[in-house]
Amino acid sequence: MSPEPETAATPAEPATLYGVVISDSPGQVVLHPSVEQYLPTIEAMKADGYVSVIDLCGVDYLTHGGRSLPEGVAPERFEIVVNMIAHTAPRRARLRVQVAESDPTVPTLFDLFPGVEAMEREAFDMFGVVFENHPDPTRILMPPDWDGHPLRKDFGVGSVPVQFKGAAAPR
Amino acid sequence: MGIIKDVKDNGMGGLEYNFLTAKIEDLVSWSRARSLWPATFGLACCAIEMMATGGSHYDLARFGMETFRASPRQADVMIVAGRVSQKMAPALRQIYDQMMEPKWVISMGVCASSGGMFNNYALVQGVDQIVPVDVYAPGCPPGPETLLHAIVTLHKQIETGELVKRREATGAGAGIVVEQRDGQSDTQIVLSR
Amino acid sequence: MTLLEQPDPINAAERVFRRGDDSAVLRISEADAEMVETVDIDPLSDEPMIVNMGPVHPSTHGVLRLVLEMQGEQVLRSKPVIGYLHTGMEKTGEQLSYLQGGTNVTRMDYASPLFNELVFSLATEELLGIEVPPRAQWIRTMMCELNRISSHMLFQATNGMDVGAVSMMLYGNRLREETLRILEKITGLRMNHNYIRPGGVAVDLHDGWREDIAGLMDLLPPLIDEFDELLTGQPIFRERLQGVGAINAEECLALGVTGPILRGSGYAWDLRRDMPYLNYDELDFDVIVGTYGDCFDRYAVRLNEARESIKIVQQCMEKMPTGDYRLQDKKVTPPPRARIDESMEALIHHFKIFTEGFKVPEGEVYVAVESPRGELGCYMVSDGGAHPYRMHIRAPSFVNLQTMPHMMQDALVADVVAIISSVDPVLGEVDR
Amino acid sequence: MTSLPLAVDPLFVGGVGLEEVLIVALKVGVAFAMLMVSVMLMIWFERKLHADMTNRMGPTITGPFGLLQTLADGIKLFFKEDLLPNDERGDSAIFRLAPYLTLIPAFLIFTVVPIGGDFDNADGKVSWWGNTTQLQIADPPVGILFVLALSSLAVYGIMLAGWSSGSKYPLFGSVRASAQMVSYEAALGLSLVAVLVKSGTLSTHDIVAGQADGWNWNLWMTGFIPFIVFLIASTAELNRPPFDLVEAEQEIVGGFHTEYSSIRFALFFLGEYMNVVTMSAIMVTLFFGGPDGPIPFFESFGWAWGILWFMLKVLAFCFTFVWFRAALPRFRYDQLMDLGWKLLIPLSLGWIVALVALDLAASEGWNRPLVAVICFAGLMLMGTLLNAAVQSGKRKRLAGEGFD
Repeated sequence: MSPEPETAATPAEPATLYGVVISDSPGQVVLHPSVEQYLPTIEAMKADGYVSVIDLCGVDYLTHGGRSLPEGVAPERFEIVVNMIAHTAPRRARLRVQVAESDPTVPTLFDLFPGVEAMEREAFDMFGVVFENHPDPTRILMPPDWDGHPLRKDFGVGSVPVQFKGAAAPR
Repeated sequence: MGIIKDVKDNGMGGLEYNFLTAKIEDLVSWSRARSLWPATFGLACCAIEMMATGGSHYDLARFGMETFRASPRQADVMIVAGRVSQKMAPALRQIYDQMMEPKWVISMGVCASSGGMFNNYALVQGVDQIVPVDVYAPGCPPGPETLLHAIVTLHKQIETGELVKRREATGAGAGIVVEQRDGQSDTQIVLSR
Repeated sequence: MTLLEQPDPINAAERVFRRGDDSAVLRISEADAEMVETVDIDPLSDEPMIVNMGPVHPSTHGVLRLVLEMQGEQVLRSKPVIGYLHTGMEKTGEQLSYLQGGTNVTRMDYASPLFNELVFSLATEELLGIEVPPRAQWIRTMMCELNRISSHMLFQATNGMDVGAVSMMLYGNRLREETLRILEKITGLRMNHNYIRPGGVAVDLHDGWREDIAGLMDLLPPLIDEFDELLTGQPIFRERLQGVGAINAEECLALGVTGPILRGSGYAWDLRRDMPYLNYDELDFDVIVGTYGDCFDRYAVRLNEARESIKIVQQCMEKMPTGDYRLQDKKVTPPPRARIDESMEALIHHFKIFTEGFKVPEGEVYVAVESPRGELGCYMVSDGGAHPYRMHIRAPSFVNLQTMPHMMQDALVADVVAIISSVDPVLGEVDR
Repeated sequence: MTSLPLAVDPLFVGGVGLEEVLIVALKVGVAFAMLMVSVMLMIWFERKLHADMTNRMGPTITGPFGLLQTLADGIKLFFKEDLLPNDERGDSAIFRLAPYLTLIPAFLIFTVVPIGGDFDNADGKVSWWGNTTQLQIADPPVGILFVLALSSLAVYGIMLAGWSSGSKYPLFGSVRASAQMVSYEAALGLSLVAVLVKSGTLSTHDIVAGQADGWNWNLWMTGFIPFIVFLIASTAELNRPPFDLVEAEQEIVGGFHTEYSSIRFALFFLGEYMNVVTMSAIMVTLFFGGPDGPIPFFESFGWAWGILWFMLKVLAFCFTFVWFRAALPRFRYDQLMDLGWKLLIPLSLGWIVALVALDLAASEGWNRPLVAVICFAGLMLMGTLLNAAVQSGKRKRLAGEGFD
């Protein structure tokens, strides 16, 4: 069998939800708000029964060969991916916000879902995406004086060449 | 006669093989080997196995080692159990410095010994860049049996006095300096003495 | 008797939204926290003092560091500082092929490694669009529940230890050891198994697995009951945990908290029941919920979840079908060892899979499972190559840690310890 | 000479000569050696017993059955590097003094404990080489006060140790220690009063003599309650689990001894376990008739039987302390205070009143059952009232009103 890519078939006419372009992913609806639509969309979703932001992470598409996005969504280097969950009639939704490299700024969701505090700090730490009005915009995983954002594709893995030490070598 | 001649020839060094001091030395190494209190330095997966080693099936207490000391001042051996991140490294060195001589280090697991499978920006590639390691326990994570073997090896080395002699000769620290790698800032050069 | 007042439903979650000085979270930077440590304070002043707990402290479960603002023994505000175990696993995950990825993720939550492998495999399979054989599904279910038991037993051990009952540490470890023995027999390793792989599981169950597991299932309940006897009814233990570190369901949801903490606050949400994966829709089990959301409820939820897991494992044993334990797709699963000696084609497949790995179509997917600590998710982006383009693990402990400052407000030092252990964070998963 | 308290010991009745001095020196030497050995064995016993309670083996490789484990620990600690705090943050002189402040009282308390002697058939005194003496180093007429005074002194060691370390966790430990000691010392003293009322003396020898013949043990004569209060309070005094807040490893690392290493730490360790032994000995003396016990044969060596019984009873208490440690979680600071001030102290106070009333009834010829019923009712009433007061206070505190 040859696996069929799910996201390959984009709908001819972009469907919308909460006024936002959507696409489909296995079992989940994917919303593609712009940075301006981001906060209002989440607000609308919160009112619609999405109780929690389960996950928020960043993706750096610098070296990606080309991703499939619905029409009307311009790809940018960074994406902030927000996973939300609704408990009544259990369902999930995912938001993919395109964030430009030139202005990596996104409003914080802290006032709607305070649980994103740590996740946004992680996204900042790892990708350098700034969350406006975040209560504690500091690094979370790396030491405070660390340079660079490790999960960016242009940040080296930092691997040290493996060297085999001689067994009898004096120390 | 012999002693006097030794002292005449070698100064105080001639007392090295004196009967009395030799016996006290034996007694001290015996007690150090028999009462090796570990500092709690659990980091990652290995810490769980370290706990298991203290548990009922493997029982570190047989060696008088169930007294995990929370305070580094009272501990004799630091079992570095798990991966050491760049952020943790200064804290680890600090704990090591807080320990009182004589002190030993067991590097438990491949992450502590060499960085293991995580050859990347975040981890110190081998804890021997920060503190002098006496025994390496291989495995990911080493099973309790492996850790016990490492501990018994350390006991033997302490009892024969090999370690003490080597430490005096070379001083503390493995003497390895890590160069700056791509993606790391200058501040991340690992401590070394 | 409880000292808890029922929260006002409208403002039930108000305190977690605070962002100023009235918040329970002490939002100072790490550098400042270290500064405060060295600054000389007038010994006679009654200013709150800043205490750094950790990163090396007996009860911080590894390397969690807490910055506590304290007035005497009372905590005013606090902040968990993490990153001391940051291993760069998400970066390393991008270097490893999909088949190797399991070895990487399994080392995240080292108390329940099989769940990490499971969620990684599920995500990969979702991207590949493949369906694993039923027997593999059932083996996965059963193994995960065994792992859940060992994880919850580890919690009992550390929780008992942290409130000062030293023997619980050893009893919990003994129980865990019994479970690990079976896991080792099946997977070959005590921890970090890399057993669940994309396409199925690594090896089939050994001969006689049924007797082994049945023996374990007979052995465990009386040992778990022992905990009930020693702890649940123990007045000091109850005093220490009841009413301590209470958090309500609204706050949990606002903070994105899942797992036993959310269930402990009386909100029945369990992915196994509500958004079933694997075979959980065919299994009969209860979702355990607490009432007050305090440390005691979280303890009781975990204890009883272990009992439910025993029930699930027994059902899995009954329903275990015969068949393949992994997908028979040459592109995804390596051929059996014996085939390599006789078939050139098998050798080539084997070589290809283990050197460059199999290619996964372009796309992105989010999959979640219910780990012993809450919702464990994997967000995976593929660019069509043999390595994940981005592999992000949604770690439950990472999110759950955020409840700590709120639980700890106005608590005493002894409560802080009880609260840390009742959140049951696994730092490997928090820092990744 | 005879008017001095010294003369209470029959050894000195005929004046002090070389022989008397030698006997005293012998007794001191034996007691010291016995205490040191018993501490060593106690630590071994605790490790073995706790291991046994948790399906382990405990020390096995150091000497036969791991018996030399404590010795190895001691030698190792003796030869370990020492640390003193600098005088800017701590106080090195006091830091050096503190371990002795916990160790020496533990030694001294043991001097007033009668460890042997035949109290059933004789008056508990033995005759050696024509000198009559008691099997205790000293028998001051204020023996019990001496015990109380010294046991309170031990808190200074812990308090000063934590304070002089100049670090935060030890400071927590010392603050906890002082609060804990103050509140439990009161309960300890009050439960003692019941014994004193029954015995009518402060001398330990006379208290033991008054309990001769198993049915006169203060345990039942005072009605169990003072013993239970004393047991709990002394566990707290000893900082043994479940009252080991002072050195709660999971909370404040090592408490007062966090900064101690080497021989100074060993002294704390020694003092702690010596306190366990001496406190057990005091409990045996006060409530369990000291060396009192049956003497099946060798009647002329009755005092040796006494030593045996005494040791067995002490061992039973040592076992109890280890058992507590293995079975119980630790109290929280405020719960500890609650237990001390709101339960133990009122209970022992009320019990004293009831005991005195019953005594008075016996001597005045009142109707004893009636008095007992009245006492019981009074105690219940007081208990209910106290509980109501405590509950109302708790409600007020929860409502945020405070007490003003």
